[in-house]
Amino acid sequence: MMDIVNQIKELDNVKVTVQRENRIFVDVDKDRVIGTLYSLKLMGFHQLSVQNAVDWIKEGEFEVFYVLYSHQYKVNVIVRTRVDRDNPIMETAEKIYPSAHTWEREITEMFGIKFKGNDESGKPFILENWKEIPPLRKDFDSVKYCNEHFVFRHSEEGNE
Amino acid sequence: MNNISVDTLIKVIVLTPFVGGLLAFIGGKIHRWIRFLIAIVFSFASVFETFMLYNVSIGNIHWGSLFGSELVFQTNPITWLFLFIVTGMSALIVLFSIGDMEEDKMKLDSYYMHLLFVEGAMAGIVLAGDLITFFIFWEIMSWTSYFLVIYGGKKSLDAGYKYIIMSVIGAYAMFIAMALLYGKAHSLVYADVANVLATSSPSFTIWVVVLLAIGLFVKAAVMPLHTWLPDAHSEAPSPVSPLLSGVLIKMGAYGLFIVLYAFLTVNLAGKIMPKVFSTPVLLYIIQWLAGLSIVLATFLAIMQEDAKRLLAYSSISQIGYVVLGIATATSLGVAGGLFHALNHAIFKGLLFLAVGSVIYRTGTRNLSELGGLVKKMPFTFVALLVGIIALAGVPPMSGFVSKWMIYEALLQKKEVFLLIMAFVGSTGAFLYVYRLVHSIFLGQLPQKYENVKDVPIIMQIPMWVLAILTMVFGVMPGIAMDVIVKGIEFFGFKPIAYTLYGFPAGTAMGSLKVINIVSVLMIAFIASWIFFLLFSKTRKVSQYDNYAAGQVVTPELKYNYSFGFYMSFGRVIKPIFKWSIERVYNYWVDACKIFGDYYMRRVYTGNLGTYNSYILIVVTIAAAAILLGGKLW
Amino acid sequence: MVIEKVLMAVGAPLIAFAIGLSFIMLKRKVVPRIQRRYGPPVIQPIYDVLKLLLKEENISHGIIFSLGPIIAVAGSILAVFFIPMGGWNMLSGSADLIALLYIMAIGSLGMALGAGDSANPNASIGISRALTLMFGYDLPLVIIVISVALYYNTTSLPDIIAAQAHGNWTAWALPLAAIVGFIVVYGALGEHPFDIITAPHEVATGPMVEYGGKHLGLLMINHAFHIYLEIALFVDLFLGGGSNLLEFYVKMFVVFFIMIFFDSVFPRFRIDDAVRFYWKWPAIIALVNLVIVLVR
Amino acid sequence: MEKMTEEQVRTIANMLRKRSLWMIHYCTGCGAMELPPTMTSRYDMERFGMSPYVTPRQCDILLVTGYLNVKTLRRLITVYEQMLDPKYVIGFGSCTLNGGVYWDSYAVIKRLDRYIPVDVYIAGCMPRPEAVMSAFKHLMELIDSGKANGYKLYKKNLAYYKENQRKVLG
Repeated sequence: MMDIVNQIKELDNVKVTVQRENRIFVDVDKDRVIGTLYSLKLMGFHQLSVQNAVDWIKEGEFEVFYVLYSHQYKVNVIVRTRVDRDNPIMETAEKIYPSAHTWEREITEMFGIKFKGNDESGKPFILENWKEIPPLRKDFDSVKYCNEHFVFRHSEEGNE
Repeated sequence: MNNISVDTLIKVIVLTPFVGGLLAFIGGKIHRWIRFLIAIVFSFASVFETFMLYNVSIGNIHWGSLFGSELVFQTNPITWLFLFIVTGMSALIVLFSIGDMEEDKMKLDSYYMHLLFVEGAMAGIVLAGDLITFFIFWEIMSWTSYFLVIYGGKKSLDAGYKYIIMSVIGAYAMFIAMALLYGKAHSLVYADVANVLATSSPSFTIWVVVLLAIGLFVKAAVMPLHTWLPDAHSEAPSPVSPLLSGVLIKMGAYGLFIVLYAFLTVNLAGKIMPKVFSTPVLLYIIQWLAGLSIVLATFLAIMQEDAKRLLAYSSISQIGYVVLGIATATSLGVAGGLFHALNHAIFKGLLFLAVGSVIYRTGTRNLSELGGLVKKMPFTFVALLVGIIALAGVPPMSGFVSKWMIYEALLQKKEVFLLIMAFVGSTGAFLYVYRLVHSIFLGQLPQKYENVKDVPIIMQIPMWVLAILTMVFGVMPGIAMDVIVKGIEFFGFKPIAYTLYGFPAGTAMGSLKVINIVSVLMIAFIASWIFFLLFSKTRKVSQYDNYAAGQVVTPELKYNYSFGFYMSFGRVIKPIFKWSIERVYNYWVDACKIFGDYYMRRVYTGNLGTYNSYILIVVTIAAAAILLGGKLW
Repeated sequence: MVIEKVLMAVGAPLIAFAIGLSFIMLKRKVVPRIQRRYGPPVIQPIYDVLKLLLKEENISHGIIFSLGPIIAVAGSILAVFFIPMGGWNMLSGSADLIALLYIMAIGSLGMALGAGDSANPNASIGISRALTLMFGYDLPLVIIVISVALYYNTTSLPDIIAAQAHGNWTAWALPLAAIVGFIVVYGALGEHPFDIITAPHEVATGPMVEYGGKHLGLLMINHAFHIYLEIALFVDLFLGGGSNLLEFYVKMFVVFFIMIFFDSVFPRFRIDDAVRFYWKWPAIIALVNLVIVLVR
Repeated sequence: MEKMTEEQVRTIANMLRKRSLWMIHYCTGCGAMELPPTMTSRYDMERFGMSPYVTPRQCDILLVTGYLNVKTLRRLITVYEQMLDPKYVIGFGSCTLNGGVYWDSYAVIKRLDRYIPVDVYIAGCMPRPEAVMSAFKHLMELIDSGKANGYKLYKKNLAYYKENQRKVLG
């Protein structure tokens, strides 16, 4: 397991932290993500298990992470990058991991992060005629939305 | 027949269509309506003359006017039956084509001329007294029907090409047979031919009958020689296909009837011929060919995607029933075969006219594009429904009675495997017949056929006449049986007992009273309808308010299962489609082409020098032969 | 004499319907018992049919959609008159065995037309499967019908029953034909290995997709008639047809009882495997039987 | 006389409808797992004449088994409208009552009876088969006494329901 960590360390300006026996975090900045992913794939991490995002509203940034897994070494590598929250645009990882295409569509719909190069990233994916801001953002108040659109049943009120 | 004598009437019957054709051609040049008028008048005149000829049977009438050689005519109830089919159907088809054929696209004058010429030729065949007249009108029929087929546009050219080549090959075979007969009998009138064949050696009779049969089976599209029919019928214009498959095929069946029972006469079994299970080997082979064509054509028809090709293949299988019936050589079987010929002409004409009117309105005959037309074309739907019930042989319609007679005859003769094949064919008919009505009339109506209306009246009259005829013959088969039974008696068969509504216990293994079936069905139908109306009313619902597991069905969604309707069944019979007779023919055609290109190029090199040398060599040989005279041999 | 004829004319379909319904009740009671549960009250099918008929609202996709069940029921009532029931052979004098096979096709044609008009692909797939299955089991059916007709040298049902009087049934004389007959009738009723037509999981009850309310009630009545027709034909051909109604009913009861056990055990055939099955084993056995009859 | 037979027909009809309820269970949420136990040998709901059927046209009861998000609500309404008239709806579990654990979710509707009339609710975050059986029993009593007329409500104030549906589905 250690030789893998050393190999990853050799990649240029990459911060590596080993959290557990087979879980390695790799922090990269936005414009070098694709290069890191590509080199990791060459190393043997063929499977992109999950690609999603986290909304750090206090720091004003989105964090996009890719969970890679190698069947050979039985090790998970999580590549994390930070994206500015105001106009979040990133490069698509579709060319390296084809399954990223659908993940990116969902992230665009749920967070509003645009992915250049992924032609379908703007298309509506799950939500039907959704007018509000992307729902998984921290500044979207779900309870307020529910009060506006749905009517709650108060316990004493009978079935009219 | 009091006022005009019979032989002038026969000549008039043969001549009216030809004269009508010419007048229509000339009339067409002057004005459209004159041509229509003449065509209608002359075709209905021939129908009227046929009715004047009812139950008259007369020997040979000689008519010496046609360039030296004399034509011989005769008539008997069987010829009257086929004459009724020919003239009746042609009149209805003329009516239908007036409505159906567009004016500008095709040269309609020659179309109507050929139409009436074909009718005249077929009348001539049926009334022919000797083989020469039979052959002359046979050729006229082949060529005029060829011109009719190629009216259908570009693709029908090669369909017609294949049709005329196979007809010509058949005609050559018949011609050789006639030459053989003439060599022995010096006169080809049916009676002389019969007693020549009675005395001649079995190999001679087999040779003659086989050659004649090849010519007839090409026209009757029995299995090995059937490949022209699907192309010719589906590519021909829509009013011509009912004529082709309703009437033209019956000429082959009529020819077979004449060959088997006019030439070889009824005591066929007595003939000096090798026997198989106590039936002459000739009949056995013909029966097995017919059985084969029933089963295989039904399998092919089930898998078709194009409405007219489906009906063409079904014609092959239904004519198989007619040939099977005629070749059973028992009076019940032959009567069943002839009655099926009459029924098939009627309901197949009805089906082709109905499909033609659908094509007239929607412009396509591809089954997977149509659908849901029952809302827009109710009359055509009813006509097609009557036709398919008759084709499937379900009781209230006419197809049932004739098929029942053929089954009883086969059961009596204990020819069990043929009976199984016939039954398989009939159940298969049920499948492709339902495919036709489902893909065209039921299911979702596509958007582009929203404003389709029903066909104009002039195209509906023929359909109504044929539908009523099917029902009448279905409920009261006795009407047709009078003519048929008199006909087979004329040819020496024992008459079968029949009543107006069916067959008493004696004739076949079981008895049949169709009126009971039909009346009880009507009463049961009315009873269940009243029972249905007792309860709460029904609300009409649009075709888009349909079960799709909750999903809303929208018009642009093609929510119809019509492509590859019997795909699952196709997997069962896939091995049968591996070898097809058509590939064998194509193989031979290619072989001849290669032979032609390679060797012929050697002989006809194309430069004048070699041709001069050929002439020189031939002249010298001829001179030497004359000079040396008889000394050499 | 006239009253007796009128009584027979009205009574026969009702008795046939009652017998068919009793078999459905039997099935709804025995199958749960096999699955170790109590099952519905005995007269549950009557409740179902009456509930369907008394539905307040009914929908229809067009005239042919409503006509389909009516023609189906009419065709079945018609066929009832041509099969000898116990002592009564009503009209079976005027249509023999071969005609009977075609008369029974009217009902299926009516239902197929009605279901086709429901403009639903599930219904069309259901009908194409039903017709393919019918084409499948028709081959062995025809072979055994011919062999029985040749064995008794007649095709009229009353004579066949008379020939089987006092004990020598066709089942003992032609055992192979009886086996094939059982398989064919079993398939015609759409019991379990052959319930491809109304497979609820695949094709959402096949042709009955869009039927509801009184249309579905009529179709259930037609199904009861259909069960009666198939089993009555089997009993008349192979088990001597019964001199009085009770004996006739007992024989049919036994036959259907055996079928229920087959029904609750088998998984489902794919449609082309079903046709291959019918054209392989039952057809071969029937042909062997036919050769025996011809040789005898 | 006419009035009386009308009355008699309705009582007989209700008695029949009570005894033969055909059920389509639209498995929207996690409640669908409660139905197999009620159908099989342990609880056997077929004793009451109830059996599962496939298409809405053939069925009387619509079982809404669990949370309903906005997309499935659109399909559910189509299924409800395709059912034939004396139709009843049973809401399974607290999600149909007030949104259950998804009370604050933007996708799940909170009260089913604002969109389609519901005859019987079953409380519990997925009720056990005994609760389901008691609900069926309760529904039968309602039908017998003629009070289970949700479908008449739907017809009477259709505009109210349609307006609510449009507000949510857009």
